This record gives sequence, structure tokens and C-alpha cells, in this order.
Amino acid sequence: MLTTYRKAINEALAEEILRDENVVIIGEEVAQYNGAYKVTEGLWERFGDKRVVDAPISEAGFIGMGIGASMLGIRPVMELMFWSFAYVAWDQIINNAGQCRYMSGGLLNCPIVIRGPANGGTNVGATHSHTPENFIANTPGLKVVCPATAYDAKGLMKMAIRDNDPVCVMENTLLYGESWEVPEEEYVIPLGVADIKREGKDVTLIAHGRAVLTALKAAEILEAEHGIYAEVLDLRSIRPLDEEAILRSVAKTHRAVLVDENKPFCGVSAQIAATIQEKIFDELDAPVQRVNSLDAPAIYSPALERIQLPTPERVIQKVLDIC
Amino acid sequence: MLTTYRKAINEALAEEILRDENVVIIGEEVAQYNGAYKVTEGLWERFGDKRVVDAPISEAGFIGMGIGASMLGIRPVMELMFWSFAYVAWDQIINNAGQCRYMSGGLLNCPIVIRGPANGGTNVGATHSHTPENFIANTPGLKVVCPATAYDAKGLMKMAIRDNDPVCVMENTLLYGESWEVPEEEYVIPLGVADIKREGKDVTLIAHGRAVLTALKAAEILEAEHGIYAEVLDLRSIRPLDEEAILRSVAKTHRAVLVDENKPFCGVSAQIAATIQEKIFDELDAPVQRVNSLDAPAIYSPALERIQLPTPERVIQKVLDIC
Amino acid sequence: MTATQEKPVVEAADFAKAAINAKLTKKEKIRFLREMFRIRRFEQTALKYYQAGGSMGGFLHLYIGQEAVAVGTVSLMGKNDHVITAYRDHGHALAVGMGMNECMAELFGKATGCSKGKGGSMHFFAPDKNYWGGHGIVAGQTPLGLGLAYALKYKGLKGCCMCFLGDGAVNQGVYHESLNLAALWKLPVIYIIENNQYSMGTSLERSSAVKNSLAERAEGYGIAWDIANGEDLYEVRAKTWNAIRRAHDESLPTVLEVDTYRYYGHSVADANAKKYRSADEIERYKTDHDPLRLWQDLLIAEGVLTAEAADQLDAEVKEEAAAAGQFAIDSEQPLPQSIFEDVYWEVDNKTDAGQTGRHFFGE
Amino acid sequence: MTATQEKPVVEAADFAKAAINAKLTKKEKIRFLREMFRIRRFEQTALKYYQAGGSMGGFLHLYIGQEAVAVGTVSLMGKNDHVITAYRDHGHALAVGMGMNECMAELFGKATGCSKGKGGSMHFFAPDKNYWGGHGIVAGQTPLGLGLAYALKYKGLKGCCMCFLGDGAVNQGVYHESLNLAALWKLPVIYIIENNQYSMGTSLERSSAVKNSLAERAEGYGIAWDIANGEDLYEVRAKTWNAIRRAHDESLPTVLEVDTYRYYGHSVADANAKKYRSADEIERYKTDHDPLRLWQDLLIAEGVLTAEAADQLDAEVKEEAAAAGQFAIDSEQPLPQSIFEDVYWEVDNKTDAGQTGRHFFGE
Ligand SMILES: Cc1ncc(C[n+]2csc(CCOP(=O)(O)OP(=O)(O)O)c2C)c(N)n1
Ligand SMILES: Cc1ncc(C[n+]2csc(CCOP(=O)(O)OP(=O)(O)O)c2C)c(N)n1
Ligand SMILES: [Mg+2]
Ligand SMILES: [Mg+2]
Repeated sequence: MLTTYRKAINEALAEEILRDENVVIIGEEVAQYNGAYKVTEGLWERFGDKRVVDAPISEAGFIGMGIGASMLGIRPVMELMFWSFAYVAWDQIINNAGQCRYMSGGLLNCPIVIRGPANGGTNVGATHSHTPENFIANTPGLKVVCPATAYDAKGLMKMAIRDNDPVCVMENTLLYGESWEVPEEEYVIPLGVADIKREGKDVTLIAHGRAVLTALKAAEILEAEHGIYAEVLDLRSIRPLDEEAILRSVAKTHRAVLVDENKPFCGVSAQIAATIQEKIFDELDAPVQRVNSLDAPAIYSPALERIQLPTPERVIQKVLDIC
Repeated sequence: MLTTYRKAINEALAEEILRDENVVIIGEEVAQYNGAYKVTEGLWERFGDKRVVDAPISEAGFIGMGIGASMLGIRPVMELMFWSFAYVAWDQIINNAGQCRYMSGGLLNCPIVIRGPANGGTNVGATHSHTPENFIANTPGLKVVCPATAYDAKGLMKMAIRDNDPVCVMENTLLYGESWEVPEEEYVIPLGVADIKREGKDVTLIAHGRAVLTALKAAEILEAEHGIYAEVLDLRSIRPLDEEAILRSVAKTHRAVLVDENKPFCGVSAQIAATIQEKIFDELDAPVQRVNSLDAPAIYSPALERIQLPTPERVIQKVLDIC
Repeated sequence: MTATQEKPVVEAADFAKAAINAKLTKKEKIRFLREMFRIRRFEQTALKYYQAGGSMGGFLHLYIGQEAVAVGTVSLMGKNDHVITAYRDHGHALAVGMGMNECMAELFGKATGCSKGKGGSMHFFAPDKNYWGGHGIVAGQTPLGLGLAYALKYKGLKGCCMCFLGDGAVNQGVYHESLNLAALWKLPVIYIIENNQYSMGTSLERSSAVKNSLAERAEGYGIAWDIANGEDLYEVRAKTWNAIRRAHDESLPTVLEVDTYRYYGHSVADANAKKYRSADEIERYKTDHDPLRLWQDLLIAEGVLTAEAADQLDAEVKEEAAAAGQFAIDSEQPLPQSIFEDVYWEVDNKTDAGQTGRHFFGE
Repeated sequence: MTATQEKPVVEAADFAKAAINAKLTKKEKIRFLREMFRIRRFEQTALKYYQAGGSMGGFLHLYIGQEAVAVGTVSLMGKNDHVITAYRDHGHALAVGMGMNECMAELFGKATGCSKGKGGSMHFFAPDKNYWGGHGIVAGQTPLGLGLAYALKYKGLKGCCMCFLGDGAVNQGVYHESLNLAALWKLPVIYIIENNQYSMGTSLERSSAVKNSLAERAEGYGIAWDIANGEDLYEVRAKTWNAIRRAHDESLPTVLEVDTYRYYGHSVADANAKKYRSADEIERYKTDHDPLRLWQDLLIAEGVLTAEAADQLDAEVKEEAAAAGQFAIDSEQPLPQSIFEDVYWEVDNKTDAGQTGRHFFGE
């Protein structure tokens, strides 16, 4: 059934609340307001005060609280209205969610999910457009997934909630309203499994999150206008990472262009490019190319932010450079 | 004259306090206590309460305060006892120091320096051993330098204080007590200029911070025991980055091994490797190799943390793999 | 409970007699009315364009209903007094004297905007008018305001920083860190809590545990605090003036909580604007507590101006707002290369530092 | 000013009569003495090895002088009461019943350590004893403690979390965010401020602006608070018990400030330990305010035990500590591959999730 990305996540949350009495949704405006982006719509009415909780504007406090509660077996699903706001809770996320299991020699674990949108493109300015998946993935102890479709969002969200380690789910406000096929019956998608969103033979476009759609659009045009068959690989999960799938596809096409809404310096695509050249250097017929957000803070101007994010045009240009 | 890394920074601070009445040192224990690592030793006695200020344990508060003061022309040099503590002030550093100039269309600038040690290796555990130079360098609007010697530390610190943009200086507690030649006469080192610490022809070892010493040790052994002449390039500054120097050296040696105390995923070495293969692919006789800290939270155990950080042995192995 | 229920009921008249108000000229009183009209008409015009679609993106947080707070407090600013606020920043921006043109153009993301189209609604800046923005992260501006006060004291200037925040922002830890630092170091900062009783859809009761008021938390730091009725310009000025004198004369901080109300949703995107508040509540504020109407009636009663003169003034302001809309429409879009400008001062100023090493990556 | 100067002077005797103390058996009173001796002798032994060099790295923050706080508060713990603290954590760890062996081995970074040598001095954990560490980031544990209380309430268990923090930690914003959440959501958390008057080399006066005390800041959130004399085990127990009852019976938070003193430097690395405090001050505390001596004398006066019995007890504890040192020395170093263990639960437990995709990078 055609379902929006928003609704798919909403269903995942509802199903997991029903499945496990320890799952609780906590965040700003998630309950009575139905969520700033309506992702939690109807959950408070349906499940009540205990399972869906409105929090004050204290991200460090309530995320830290969720981490502490998770040590005692609660499975909090924390909403960040924007992932950008994680920066006021950064120490709690990196050190308490990420390091406590290790520092205790494995005596505890933190089955917490921290979710919310992390994207540019809606002209909300530099402070609201951060995409910290590269920061999170840099941190052993944490996991991070970036679903690109409604189907993936639902399956990965359910898996993230069942995972016994801290998982960061990075969504996208530009995708909430988009629809994809989502089956009636229950399903989950394991973390760490990439997905070939389009088969191809000439070049591999590797992306995550909304950049996957940019890559797919570029692939269409490449085939129609240039007769180039691009394979589009959706990482889905950044850590754990499906390195095998990456290497398998590039070993087949011998060319790779990475599409990544991260800023370039040490963005996720830097890690993928470094890995490809290190592990299958001899398979490469051309250097791995990267298409990232233009390297400046997110600009407000609607006319310009559009071109600051990766565009199909820029992806196509990179492909033509190496094909 | 032989001077410790600690003393070199201390001199840089003293000289800049004397040069510019707007330079003020602020941080925990920097004044009456002389600094947790004695970097500010004697400054409070010499310059008094106005120029050297002890702060409560409120990093977000006092670093944000320094950023605000810098907008009015004060040039605060903020000490973080450990760079790891930046995570409780992360929003202030990334958003207020990093984005305000842009969001104001250039109407303001933040001439602030944030400095302190960022390193593992002293068994202080996972929460105290973060190396966020990759996070900072990912953020347009911020600058970051990682001096490896006393000479570089002094010259870069003075330049950072005179720079009109926010500069993060990442030091190393393992280097504070080490000595290098430092001239009597005043000098500064521009940001964005790498330094060849050892000439070579067979392979380029690229590093920053203490990893430069690891690379130099490896280079010695490679020459002595394997007849391999490794060039050691010290990045010194991560953003701005001396890309030309990197490409020039690798174009000469045709091989590169990156030595980097960052965790591997999206560490600085990922960016450098991606850049090298992208820009001088045809010059490479072998894939770019990376040696990072072993990918787990910093372990306490003195016996094991030693091997968690890059070692000359691991660098040598990588070099032998490709030479 | 909201602070309102706690504070002693006082006659506006008392505050009219306060020295700082008693000496006001007719001209000044009329200017305050004009400033409040400017804020309201500017935002109503912006709202019209926002709803029409196509010209603006992102958020638009309207200040309408709270005008007396910005106009009253800013009216007391001297040469070395500074202002910084959050994302609901149009009122303060216009009050410090920014032109409607550059403000409207900023909303349109145009090159002629006060921030060259880079900041948008949440990020108006005018350092030349001692106005430091415009900040999107809740309470993120509270240590910046402290820093502006620190700089003034460091330079030996007799001034202060008025740092505005919302009733929901008081629960960000950095605000408390700032309070401790302000008291410990005796910094001339005034935290003005614009208590409009809601943080997005959450009422104060549901977000803050208090003894009697939000301002009272200052007590724990030994900081002076007060509560003001934000619908009365005289009261806002009188109580703000006490804080400014404390800052100027004793270099001491103050927390001033001002009760006010926003008529529109949290932002224009707020779909529930009328769900978490009763229509009656909103109506009651508009009819009985509107700061513009109250001030206008007061001036007419004082014989400062006639109803006709007031309408005339409003008409002028409406024209100014309409013209600003046209200015924004006619303005150029910023150029693509401007994306890389205003990131680094050294690069923008083509200094050696700005030209040494690579500053930007990727394309 | 320090809270000490403010708090009403009370007779220790009063607290001895408090119900919670009156019902103490001789055996229990002697156990408290033993627990305090265990902390002191354990740390003195650790210090000896640290100073000898070669066996330990990193920091070593000694609790000596503050023993009555950990022992007194922990002595009141029931089945569903939990504890979490900062990096000065040896006292609480031993008080909850952790063995000296695994604690000493942790300091040596050995595989037999309570955290397998991965956490070190600052990170002792024993979840099986309701002890959640051991946290290195100042105040970072304050929202975790809140979360433990949240979990208890969520599960409908009658319990509480005692969350310890220092006098310097109160100036971290997250502590204030936690106070607001605790009051707003009525969570059974007890914040116990161990006020030893210094944060590293900074006296309370130089770090915190207060009205009368640090605990009093709780007032602004409508949270109950109290101040206790940490040298008196009876008083610590009596006032902690009030807080525990408030948590158990009303599910309400408390802030309890306990005046105490550390004899050694901030950490063993504290070169200035005697610079920022006068030798007299330190001496005065050791001679007139030592919680161990005071408790021992009290028990002797009460006829609970003889001086000889006390010495005998101390001798036993010294042996226990010496044996722990030997245990640590004899223990194996952790294996290199253990670096990659205890990072992810799913990997450690070899689940499908733990074996899907790559979890570790680089070599
Ligand atoms: C750290 C952070 N968390 C959440 C948000 C999202 N947000 C923006 S405004 C707002 C409500 C603030 O309410 P209040 O402080 O009362 O100010 P008002 O909007 O009423 O003027 C929230 C939750 C944010 N911008 N920053
Ligand atoms: C966020 C943060 N800032 C600074 C430090 C360094 N530091 C460790 S302990 C300490 C002093 C804390 O004093 P207090 O809270 O009084 O606890 P005490 O050491 O007296 O037990 C400081 C500054 C830290 N660990 N974390
Ligand atoms: Mg509000
Ligand atoms: Mg202390």
C-alpha cells in the first residue's frame, strides 16, 4: 500500500509500542501536539501519557535521562525535533550512550533510539540543517541509519528499537510527505544491509538518505540521455556498514560516484572513497568521485539552498567526467 | 633554545597578551592554579585578574560568553582542560562560533581561539580521549590546527590568536613535556602550510599532531632496516589544509600511508585518502593506506592503550605492504 | 502557575509617573506607537507573502502581540547598550531601527537582505545598531549576551546587554550556566524572559517546575529579578530602567520576566495554533490586552494625539510595509558564488591568511 | 559563602535519636565503621602503588575524608534503590559491597578488574549491586541518575536513585535541566551534592554564586532540599532517610547538600593540593572533623566496641587491602583482542544483528 515516509515511521512506532511494554516515546511536542512534523500523530491519543511523553526544551537532560532509563531496561525512543539540536546534548549522546558500555567492561548496555530529521533543503538556516551521521559513525559504540524510503524507514526503525545498542535514526523533513509501497504485513530490515535501488553496469552511485533519490534521478537521465547504466546503491545503514555490497558493486562497474549531503571534509563519502581505493584499487578504472553539499554553512536563501545540496546535474557531470 | 611544547605555548600566550590588550585567557584553573597541565603557568601572577581568568565548570556558558565577547572585539583564548569537554559546549562551538558570521551575511566575525589537549595515550579513559579535529574540520566557518612540535605550537598559536576567524588549537598532553628548538626571536607560522619533517622518495607518511612523531620513528626504522626512504609530511593545520603539499609529495613518492590518531570512520585520514586518489589517481603506484587508532572507545588499561594508538610497527607494516 | 497569577496587580498609572516615563515628550510617546505599528504591519505584510507562497522558505515566527516588550525595552538603549534575542526577532530588529526593506528582503532571501539572504527570518543582525541577532537554537544566545556584557566591562564602557529569551528557553542548561557566571563576575547583562506562556504547543505549566515564577530561579544565584506586565509600555520601561541602572551603576545582572502573549501560532507552520489554546483565550488577549490598542487609547486619553492622527500614522506605516514588500520582490537573488562568501573573515578580506591553504573542499 | 556557615548548628546527638538511627544494632554500627575503614585503607594502598609508579595510569581521585557520606547514604539502600556518582567513585563502589580485589585490579588495568580494565579509577560499575558508576564528565551522570529514577517509576517499583555530584558540578547546565525534569515529572531522584568546598583548585566562592547554599537553588524548581554535616554518620543517615522516604512515598525529588572535605589533592596528579588550601585548614579537618575517628570514638563512647576491637577491625581491613594489591599484581593483563569487546552488545552476544554489516573499521 502506498504510504508516506511519515506514516511508515508512525506505524513502526505504534507497532513497537504494542509489542514491547518498555518502549516509550519521549520528545518535544511528540504527544499532545502530535509531533512538530506529525511523525507521532495519534500516538498519544492512542497510547496515553505513559507511552508518549512531551518534554521541555532540555535535550541534554531528557536524552541523558533516556540513556539512564535504558540501562534499567526501558527502551526509550527519543525524538529530536531536528538532529541539529543534538549538539546541546552531544556529550550525553557521545559519552553516555556511546562509551558507558565499554567503560563498564560490558556490564550494561543502552537500548535507546534517538530519531529525528537531519537534512538541509527547507531553508531553515545553518543551525537547523546539520547532518551528523558522519560524526555518529565516527564513534564506536553508536550506530546510525539514514533511511531513504518509507519502506526502509519503517523496517529500519523497528529493527533499531529492537537493537540492544544505541541507534541513531536520521530522517528527512523533505521525505516525510513522499509515498512508497509499504506492505500490510509486518517486516523488519536488519541494520548493516545496503540495498541496490537500481541495477546498472557502467558506474555505481553510492548514497544514503535523500541523496539516494538524487542519485536515482541522475541514473534515469544518464540512461535516457547518455546511454550510461548507473547502479544506485543505498547504504541505508552507515554504522554498521555493508562494505561487501559496496565493493561488490564497484568491482562490477569499476567506477564509483558518491552522492552525500554531508559537507565534504570528512563526510561519509570520504570514508567510502578511502575504503574503495584501499580495498579494490585494481578494480577501479577511474578515481572515485564525490558529490557533497557545497562547502559552506547551510544558506537560507531558497534560490541558493536548492543548488547547495547535491543535484542530479552535479552527479551526472561527475559521471560523465569518468565514463 | 631547547624549549618544551608546554613552555612554547606559554610564551605564545604571554607574547600575545603583551601585544594586544584585547587578548584574555579564560578557562578552568588557568589562573591561580597555573593550568591543569601548567600551560598557563605564571601568566596570572604576571598579568593579573583581567587578562587571565579562572572559570567555573561551565564550558557551554564560558565558551559561549567568549564567542559573544569576540563579536565586540575581545580576543579570548579559551582553554578546555581537555578538548573532550568541548562536547558539553558543542552547540556553542559549532553553531555560534561557526555559523553566526555566515547567518549575519558577514556583519560580524568571531576572533576566538579555543585550545587544549586532544589525545589518547595517558589512560584517562574513553570520555577524556576524544580527538575532534575531524568534526571541527567538517564545519565550514571553523579552523583547526594540531601542532606536533614546540616550534609549531608556538608559531601556530600566535597566528591563531591573530586570526580573525575562530581557530581551534588541539594540543597533546604527551607532548607538553617534550622539547624542541625554539628561536629566541619572535616568529609566527601561517595556518594552512604543511611541513616536511623528513625528506624521502619512496613513500609519503602524512600525519598531524603526535602521529607525526610516530611517523618519524617509523621512517627512521624503514631507512635503517629496510632501506626505504619515507618522506614525513606534517599537516600542522587541518583546516585550512595544505592540499598542494600533500599532492606534491605523493606525486613524487607515488605512495602514501596516512598516520592518524582519529578513529578510522570519517577520520582526517579518510578525507586525505579520498583527496589523493581523486586528484592524482594516476600518480599512485598503490592504494593509499591508513593507520588509525584501533576502532573502539579509548581503553583505560595502560598495557592496551599503548597499542590502541598508531604505533611505528603498524606504520612500517603498511609501508612494507605497498613498497 | 504562570507568573501573572502571582504578581501584585498594579495600576498602569503608577508606572506612567515613574521618572523615566514622566519625562517623555509627546513626540517620543508617538514614536513608540509608530514603532509598535511598524512591527505589526511589517509582520502582517510578511505573513501575506508567506501564505501566498513562492517567495519565502523556512520558518516565520511572528512577534505580534508582544510589541510593547521590544519597543519599551529598546527605547531605553543608550550608546553602549546592546541587544540579542532568539528567532522571534523581527520586533527587536525593527525597534532598534532596522529598515523594513532590508528585513523584508531577508525574508525573501534576497541579496539586499540585512543578512544578504543567508540568515532568513530567524537571523536578522545589525551590529551597527548594537543588535546581535536573531538566533535559532533555543537559549543559544544566552551566553552570547553574557559575552557582550563581558566585553563592555572588559573595555570599561558603561553599558549593558539586554538578552531576550522565551519562557521555554529557561530550561536549557546554558541559560543557568550563564546566570551563575553573570552573578559570579558581576556582568551587566539583563535577561528578559518574554513569557508568552507557551513554548510551541506546550504551556508553561507543562514545561517548567517553578516556585512562583520563572524569574525567581535567579534568586538561587543571588541575582535581582522582577516581573513586568508586558501589555503596558510604561511598566515595561519603568522596570527595565531599574535593571539598566543596576547594570550601569553597579555592573550587576537582572532577570526580568515580562508577561506577554503571541496572537499567531508558534510559527506560521504551526498547524495547531488554536488547538493548545482556547479561541477565547486568544480573543481575550486581543481585545482586552492588546499593547498597541492600550497604548493608543492611553495617548488619546492623555491628549497626546487624536484618533485621526493615530489612523494617519498607521496608514503611513502600512505604506512603508507595502513598499518594503515591493522592494523585496524587486531585489536581486544572491549570486551562486556568494554561497562561499561570509564564511571566513580572512578569506572575504583577501588577507594572506585567507589565501594560504585550502579553506573550502569539494567542488 | 559555604553552606557550612549558614546551616543551623545541631547536636550529633539529635540525629542519633532519629528513628532510622535509634534502631541500629551494634553489629550494623560496627559494619559502618568497617566500611569506612575499607574505603580509607583501599585508597591508601592504591595510592602507594600509584606513587611507586608502573602499575597504574590516568587519574586517581581519592575519597579519603568523605567516607561517612558514601557509607551513611548507601547504608539506607533497599532492593530498588540505586546509586550513581562521578569519577571520585571508590567510596561508593566499596560501600555498595564491591570487592577490593576487582576494584584494585581495575586500577591496575587488569582483566580481572570490575570493568575488565577498560574503565579505570573513574569508572567502577556494579549494576548487580544497583551501582551505575563511576562517570568522568562533570555532572554527566546527573541526567543518567534521573533516568534510573524514571525507569523505577515507569516500572512501578518503589525505589529511588541517589545521584552524587560535587560542589563544582552544580554549574553544569545539564544538572539544572535534570532538576526541572525531576520536579516536573515527580521522579524519585535524590541529588546528593558532596560539598568538599573545592572543585580542583577553585573554592566554592570562586565558582558558584549562591544566595546561601548550593542546595537552595532547588527552591526555584519547587524541590525540597536540605543540608547535612558530612562528618556525622548519624546526621547523614537521618537526612538522607527523609529524602528516601519522600522519594518512596511521594515519588518526589530532593537535593541534599552534604558538607565534607577531601584530605588529598583533587587527584594524585594535583601538584597544588596544598597551595589553594592552607595546611591549617587541612589539618583542622583531619584532627577535628575526621568522620572515621568521630564515628569510632562515638561507638567506643556508646560502648558498642572497644578501642582494641576497633584496631583489630582496622588491621583486618588493612590485610584485605594488601591482599587486593597482591591480587591486582598477580592478575593477567587483558588480551589485545579485548579492545574490540564490550563496544556493542549485539556483537558481544554474536546475534544476527551483531554479525550483519561491518561494525569496526580500520585494522
Ligand atoms: C535546542 C533547541 N531545541 C528545540 C528547538 C525547537 N524550538 C524552536 S522554538 C521552540 C519553543 C520555544 O519557546 P519559547 O522559549 O517560549 O519562545 P517563544 O517561541 O514562545 O518565543 C522550540 C521547541 C530549538 N530551536 N532549539
Ligand atoms: C565537563 C567537564 N569539565 C571539566 C572536567 C575536569 N574536572 C574533573 S573534576 C573537576 C572538578 C570537579 O569538582 P567537584 O564537582 O567539586 O567534585 P570533586 O572533585 O570536589 O569531588 C574538573 C574541573 C570534567 N571532567 N568534565
Ligand atoms: Mg514562549
Ligand atoms: Mg568539590
